[in-house]
Amino acid sequence: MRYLPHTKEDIESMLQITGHKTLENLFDSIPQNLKTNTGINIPDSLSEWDLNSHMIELASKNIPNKNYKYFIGAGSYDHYIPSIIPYLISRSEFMTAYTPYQPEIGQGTLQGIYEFQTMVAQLLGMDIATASHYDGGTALAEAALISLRTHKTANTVAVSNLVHPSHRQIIQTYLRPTQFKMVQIPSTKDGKTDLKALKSMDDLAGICVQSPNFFGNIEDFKQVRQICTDKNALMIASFTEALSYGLLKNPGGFGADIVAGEGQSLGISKSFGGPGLGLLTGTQKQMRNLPGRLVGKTKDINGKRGYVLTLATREQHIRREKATSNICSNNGLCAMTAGIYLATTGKIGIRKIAQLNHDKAIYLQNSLKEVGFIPAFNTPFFNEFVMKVPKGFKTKRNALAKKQSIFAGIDLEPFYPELKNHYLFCATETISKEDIDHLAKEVTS
Amino acid sequence: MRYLPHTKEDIESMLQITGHKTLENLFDSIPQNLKTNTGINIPDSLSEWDLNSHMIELASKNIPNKNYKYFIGAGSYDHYIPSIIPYLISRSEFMTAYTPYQPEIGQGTLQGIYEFQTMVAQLLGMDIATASHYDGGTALAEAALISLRTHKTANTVAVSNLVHPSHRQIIQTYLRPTQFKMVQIPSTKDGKTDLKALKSMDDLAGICVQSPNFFGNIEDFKQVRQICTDKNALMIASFTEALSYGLLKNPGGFGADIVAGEGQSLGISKSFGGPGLGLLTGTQKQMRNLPGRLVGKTKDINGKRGYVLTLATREQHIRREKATSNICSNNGLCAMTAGIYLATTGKIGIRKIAQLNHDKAIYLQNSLKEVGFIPAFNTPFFNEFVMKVPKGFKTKRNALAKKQSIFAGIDLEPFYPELKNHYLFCATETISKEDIDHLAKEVTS
Amino acid sequence: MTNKPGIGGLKFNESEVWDRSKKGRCAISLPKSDVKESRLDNSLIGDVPDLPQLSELDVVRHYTHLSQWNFGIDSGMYPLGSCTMKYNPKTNEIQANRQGFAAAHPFCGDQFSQGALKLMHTLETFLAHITGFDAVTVQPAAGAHGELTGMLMIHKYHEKNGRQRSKIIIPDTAHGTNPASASLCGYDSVKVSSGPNGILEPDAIAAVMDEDTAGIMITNPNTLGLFENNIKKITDIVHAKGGLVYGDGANMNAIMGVVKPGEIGIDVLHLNLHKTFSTPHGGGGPGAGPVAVNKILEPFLPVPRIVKETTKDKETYKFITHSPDTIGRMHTFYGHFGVLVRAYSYILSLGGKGLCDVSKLAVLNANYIKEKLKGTLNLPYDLPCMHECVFNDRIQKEFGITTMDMAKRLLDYGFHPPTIYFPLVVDGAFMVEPTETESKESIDQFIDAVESIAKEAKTNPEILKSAPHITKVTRLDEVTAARKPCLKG
Amino acid sequence: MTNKPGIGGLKFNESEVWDRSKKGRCAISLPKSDVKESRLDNSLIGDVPDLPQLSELDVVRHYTHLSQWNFGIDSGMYPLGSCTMKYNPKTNEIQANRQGFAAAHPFCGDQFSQGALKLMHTLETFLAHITGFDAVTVQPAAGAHGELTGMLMIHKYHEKNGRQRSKIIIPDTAHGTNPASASLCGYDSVKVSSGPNGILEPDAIAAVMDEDTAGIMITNPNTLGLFENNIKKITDIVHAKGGLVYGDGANMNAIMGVVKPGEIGIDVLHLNLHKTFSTPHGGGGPGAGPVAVNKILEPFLPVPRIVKETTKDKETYKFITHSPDTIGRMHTFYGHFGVLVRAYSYILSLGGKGLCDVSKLAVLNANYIKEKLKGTLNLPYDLPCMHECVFNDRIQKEFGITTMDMAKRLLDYGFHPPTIYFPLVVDGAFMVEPTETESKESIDQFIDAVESIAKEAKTNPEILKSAPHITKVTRLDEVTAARKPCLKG
Ligand SMILES: Cc1ncc(COP(=O)(O)O)c(C=O)c1O
Ligand SMILES: Cc1ncc(COP(=O)(O)O)c(C=O)c1O
Repeated sequence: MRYLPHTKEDIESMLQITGHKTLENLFDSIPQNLKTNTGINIPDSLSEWDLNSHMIELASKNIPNKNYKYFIGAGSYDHYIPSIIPYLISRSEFMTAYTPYQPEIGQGTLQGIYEFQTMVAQLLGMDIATASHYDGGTALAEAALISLRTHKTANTVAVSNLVHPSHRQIIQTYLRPTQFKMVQIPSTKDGKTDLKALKSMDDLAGICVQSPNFFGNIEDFKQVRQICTDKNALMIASFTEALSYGLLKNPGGFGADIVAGEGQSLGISKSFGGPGLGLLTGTQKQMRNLPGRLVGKTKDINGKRGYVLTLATREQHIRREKATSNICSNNGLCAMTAGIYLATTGKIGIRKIAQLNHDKAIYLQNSLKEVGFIPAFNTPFFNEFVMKVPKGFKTKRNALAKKQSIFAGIDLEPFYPELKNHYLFCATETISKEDIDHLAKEVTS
Repeated sequence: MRYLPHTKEDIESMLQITGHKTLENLFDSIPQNLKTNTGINIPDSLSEWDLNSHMIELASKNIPNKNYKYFIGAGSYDHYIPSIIPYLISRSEFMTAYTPYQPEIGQGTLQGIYEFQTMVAQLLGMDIATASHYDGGTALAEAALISLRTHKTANTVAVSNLVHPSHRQIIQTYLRPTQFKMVQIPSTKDGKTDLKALKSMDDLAGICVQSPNFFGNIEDFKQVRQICTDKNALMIASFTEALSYGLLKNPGGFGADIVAGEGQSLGISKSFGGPGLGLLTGTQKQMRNLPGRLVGKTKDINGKRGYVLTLATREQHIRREKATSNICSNNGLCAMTAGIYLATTGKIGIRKIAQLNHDKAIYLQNSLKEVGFIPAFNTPFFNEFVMKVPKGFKTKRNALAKKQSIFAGIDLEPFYPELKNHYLFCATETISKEDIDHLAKEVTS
Repeated sequence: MTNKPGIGGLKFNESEVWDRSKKGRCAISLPKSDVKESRLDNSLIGDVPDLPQLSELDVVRHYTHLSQWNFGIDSGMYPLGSCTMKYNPKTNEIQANRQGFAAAHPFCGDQFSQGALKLMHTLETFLAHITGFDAVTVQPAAGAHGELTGMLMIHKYHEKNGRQRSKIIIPDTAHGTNPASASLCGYDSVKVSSGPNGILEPDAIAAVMDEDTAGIMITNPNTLGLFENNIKKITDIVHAKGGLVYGDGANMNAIMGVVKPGEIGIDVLHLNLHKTFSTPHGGGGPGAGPVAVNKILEPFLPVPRIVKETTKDKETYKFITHSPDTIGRMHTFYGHFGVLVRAYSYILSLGGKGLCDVSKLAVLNANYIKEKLKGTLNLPYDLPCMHECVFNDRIQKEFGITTMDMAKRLLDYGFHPPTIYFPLVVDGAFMVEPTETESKESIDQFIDAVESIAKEAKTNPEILKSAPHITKVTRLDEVTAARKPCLKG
Repeated sequence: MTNKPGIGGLKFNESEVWDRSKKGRCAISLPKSDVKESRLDNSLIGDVPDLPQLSELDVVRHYTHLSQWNFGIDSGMYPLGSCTMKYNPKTNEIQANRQGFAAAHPFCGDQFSQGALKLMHTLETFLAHITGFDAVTVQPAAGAHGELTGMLMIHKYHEKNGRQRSKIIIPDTAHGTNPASASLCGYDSVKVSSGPNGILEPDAIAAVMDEDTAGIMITNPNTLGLFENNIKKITDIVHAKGGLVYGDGANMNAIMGVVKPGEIGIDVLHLNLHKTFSTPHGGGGPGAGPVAVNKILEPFLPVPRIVKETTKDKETYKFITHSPDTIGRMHTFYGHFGVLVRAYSYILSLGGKGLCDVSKLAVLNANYIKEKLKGTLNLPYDLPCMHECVFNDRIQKEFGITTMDMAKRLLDYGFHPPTIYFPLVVDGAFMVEPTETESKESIDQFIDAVESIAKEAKTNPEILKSAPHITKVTRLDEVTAARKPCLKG
């Protein structure tokens, strides 16, 4: 096998040193009754060439038509990825390194992540960004735990039911074994978090609102901030579309205490939902409460600029059972990817692309309106919105997906039973006017 | 434009230094009457994304069905390329460097090419391999010129008419303006060079025979060598399928003076015929006659092992009009690719893969025999052979190509009018038994 | 040591990315706008994030220079104990980047995701075969995430049985993520020390195991590279008191085909695909931490789960989210699919027999290093080891040389140092895991390097204390970094 | 200079590849054999070539280490005069590697190669527009190959006119490939010197041009970076005597959109796609050297040629090989198609206007450097330059410092040196071509470096004479290398 360098001679001469007759003897110290006799029931080694054919076949079962068009988002977005990113990220010095425990030979990763932290803090308007979490949902769960752990009295976190359904489920999963509770904040009929209802809730350690929310609508963070202050609860802002903050006022600007969300939009491929990029950021005040890796700038003994993993005293390998979290490996290479993406788009690109997303979404909504779709809300949105669809749409949608790999909206009923015949649509910069006109034609005809 | 870093401010401040008002003024020194006023009639800049769509479209016009099967070779062969090769070769330190004129920062290219020279010399059984030429045909033309230039009296080179037709045409092109001539050696009815006819030719500076020849047949180099010696002509051996020497006796073993051929099979993609890899090798005696770059091993002033371009006194940038050739840029990266390929296949792999090519070709020939194809010759071959095809084949062949991207043989009539209904078939390790059985079925049914 | 791998050469300074910024540059190709601009209400629009402004070449050079400061597996031997830094095959990257996988949207629906579903389902079956368990979930995003998943299942199990427990037994050799994961489930860690020869003793467990203890977390082989020979007795003790056994399978690379945790009393186990199954670590992830369980715990697996339905003419795969006893969801979608593709490709490339060879050779390499170096470095537990061996600096201490000094000096020799100061039970631990993809030649070179450094420790300790010398930066001031944190520019 | 780009860092020694070899290893995945083995007659079978035997990781590390010793455009500024080392866009690689292009077999037939044919035909049209010629062939494999192609056409033209000529005029500033290409056509080079201000003077040409002279080879802008202002007069003189004018367009990067060689009396011109059109040089090729011609020479273009046939409903492209006056074939297939894909992508990415900007900015950068450095280095021809400027070491000579010393010292500063000792008319030439993709910042850094080196030349000449210091190897013994050549291991 080409990955295994040992020749027969190597094995023999090494066994002589270790004092074993055969390779099997290396395991003599393990009691016989603990050993397996069932072998490993997995087919024989595939050659690189047979692997290619097999995987091409398997991959083709996913998206038959390579000119797919996604009019769906809901936490995973189709954005353009500049060709320099896969090239740079695939350089083995980045790809095959471990977490930089030896900073002297990890400065590439370390400076790159430090720059990522800086640019993410910029994007979200926060003081501190961590080096990454698994995804938006787990980052948000960590945020909820911070509020619950740090609050003197309250043991409840209020989460808008317009936070991504999966994110709410993850918070549930994380809280179940604890003494902490999650309550959901209902929504209004204009597709926003019901802040009146929120006002009537008490003893809250944290309040979590997503904007743009799961329906794509932009929430009123100003009021949320006010309520959090009144109730002495941490304001936790979340998001699934990081690019929206190329255009929208960022949560930091509204005074959020913690901002958690998904960074997949920043140059990372959808890859069937993972790996994405969990972003977790906070105010200076939260510095020591934030779980996950942090890179800090320092100097070497000759005074040369350098970077290290820092504040490890929050982490499991030092604090063990008292750590702020159990996180160890995170999504470092995705963070590096996002860093490269942010440096590539830059100040000019991020605004232009964000605006373009909004423009396409507006054009899509208008086009659908003209063919009988009804906007569920008239609330400002970024690149996603909910439409009540004409009947017969479901079958048309499936046919489109099957024949042309066009995915037109996500049925909201499974997530919100009350929203029968409501679909969540999305348009990004990858969707052309032509695509939208084509879709509009297809769903009428 | 993202490739052009100059900001308005940059341009202004730089113009101040150069003392020009506008960028146009930079060209004031050029007489007005020499300037164009026709502009450049080329469409506006395409975005990276529109370029992708455009190129996907264009590429799809070539091989519609991605599961193409090539039963054709004739100088371009479909072989497996290990995934490590494109990765390594695309590292920008290799890809974006110039010819290593500054050896201190070109040791990567230099050692790599030195190793390539060594492994190619090994493969062909020769003393010296040059760093690369454009392709097999131009390398062979250079070989012919060497024999003609260095011969005391003769000014004719004899070339077998079973040398690749394009190669013969290139030699023609190169010789036309000179006082040198090329004569063709006819072939026998068993598909080999007619050595009897060759014996009757006189005043030859060089004799050039390809093996495996254009029909795939293996030539009798032993006799060729004998004849060359008798006629005091340089023996020039050529080839288009470098992998064949993983199995066959190599030309060096027969005492060839110069061996020239195509190295595309060594890990280089077909890429519609180029860039390939021109291999040009010779005996020690030919060292100073061989055109093209050569890398030599030496030491730095501290005695450290290092490599440099050497024997430059043969080359145009020193010798100018007296150079052995005008070649400057060659196919360096393709040589590096072939070097990696040879190191990857290694002693074990090269033999196994070469044998496999032969096995598949034999199986293909037998399968075709069974469905009414007739071998044109019964001469040993490597992975290519000629068959007389049943009538109606031409239309079937086109249908197969059109519908299934299966390319079954190359019509020889355009190359050899006497060979009506004869096709040149090829099978490599990428062709499975299944593929062959399928082909046999398709061409009968 | 003559001709050590490490030498000095030309590298490039690189400023922080914003120092390259110049107003007006943009490195991304802006898609043309084919629809009219729609302005949002000004009250909603923010200031433009002040990101750097660069040309494409600026970006390429910046990150190319950064990469050149890094050390990866392709650069040289990376014997980081407990991390299984084996070769990451390039073909796995090709597979994961195929459009059918990389561009797949998680909400296309089962019908349009059959390739992805089949891959995940098959991978779950493979991992079940390798570990000897009944069911597997590939949803967890990393090892620690797998631990949490497993501990949540244990927690739910006790809850279901009507009586929650408050404690969990964790050996002193455990990785920090173990107690941290247990804490997230509200369990108090009860620390037990390993016995004189580095493994757990049944009596020690018996002494602490009771009806208030949810179970035990065991890493086997443990972080000393030793196999827990008493595992069966221990699991019996725990089971007898109604507890469950969590297995940390991060070290599975040692025992594939030899021992199946599912057959020796472990109830739940996580694997690190970014260790045993060759997916690249990426300088800090992404990884994947699938969890394998036996029948008892299967009902508690996170959702969604993948099921296969076979009708006579075809197989179809689908997600099911309804599962009454599930602990719930652990990941926004289905886990790190891109990582799963790589691990799946690796398993197919090795095959069942190949995986058995992997473990044998990994253990051979570790034992070879142990034998060769045990004179040079102190070996606290001189026993047959599994995939790694743990030395310490006891011998060098006498010259005032620490493990840290030796690790830094190894950089000058061109090697990535081993894991140091872990496990905590060995002070000054120097934990070497070569993995099976290192050849005898590179291992011998590593051994030479360590021996020559040990010599230097005697003859020239200063050169160790001031190491590293040829890296871009030398030892960094971590104290100030933590005391006055500067976390952004 | 404070904070120069170049610094020392950790690199890796790497033996010659066969020194890693160990009997029994194989790094390629062997396809399984599904047909029975057929033995050739033993008399035909050779010994197995003694290639190295490695594992996949051995190969990956070997070539990764080698790559790390190289300096590419992505590593830093590469102002190699006459080589136009501009940024090589990554997207061009993506395009060239698309299966439809990379896997296309040259003998599939026109019907199945329409994508490739259309691309080549369109590229020929683009290049004709840029250069102002009537027809283009993209078959030549490099610049020199293009020169040969062009000279063969001139040769055939004279032959066709019934009277061959014996000489060709070549300025002393010409690149070595020019006379070498002419020699291949049997022409004797008649050398003319450029005038006092670095360009050709009509009288000098008139003095040598006669009926036995086939024509002249002119590089414009020439290798001093100067535009040949008398070009029109010169071409008239040559044409008047029945000669033809060959244009070396390797320096086209200076004048796109400003001057079209086809409009000012040039009859035939080659371009270097691996210079002006951003295709990577690959450490020595592959490049591509398309040739553009006017109506007079069109019949002589090499075969096959590509023609477009437009019927009302569709366009089709095909190769034609029959062309009575053609010089014949220059390449086994159709040239370096993979390189053509990259250049085509580059042209589409820039667009017509973008290409004009390219030349303006390339010329701006060169003039800026000329102005900034002319005090520091001697500038033999202080005239407005085009894409490059040529200095020499006259000032430094007085401290015993040569161009070579300054070039080597630049390596320590982290820059690739300019082209040195060419063109031959300037002794100790130091030929700087920044290209348009270098930003003002990197150019200013380069200027600082040269200034600081010029200071060192006075204050510390030794450090220049012994340079480079931080590269893997320092100056190599080229004399012994040539005297006792060791060309293989
Ligand atoms: C023994 C052990 N358990 C658990 C982990 C945690 O795995 P991860 O970093 O993927 O969360 C590690 C990783 O270092 C480990 O070595
Ligand atoms: C002016 C000039 N002409 C011709 C050439 C030859 O081009 P190539 O190296 O592609 O053969 C060069 C390349 O350096 C050149 O600079």
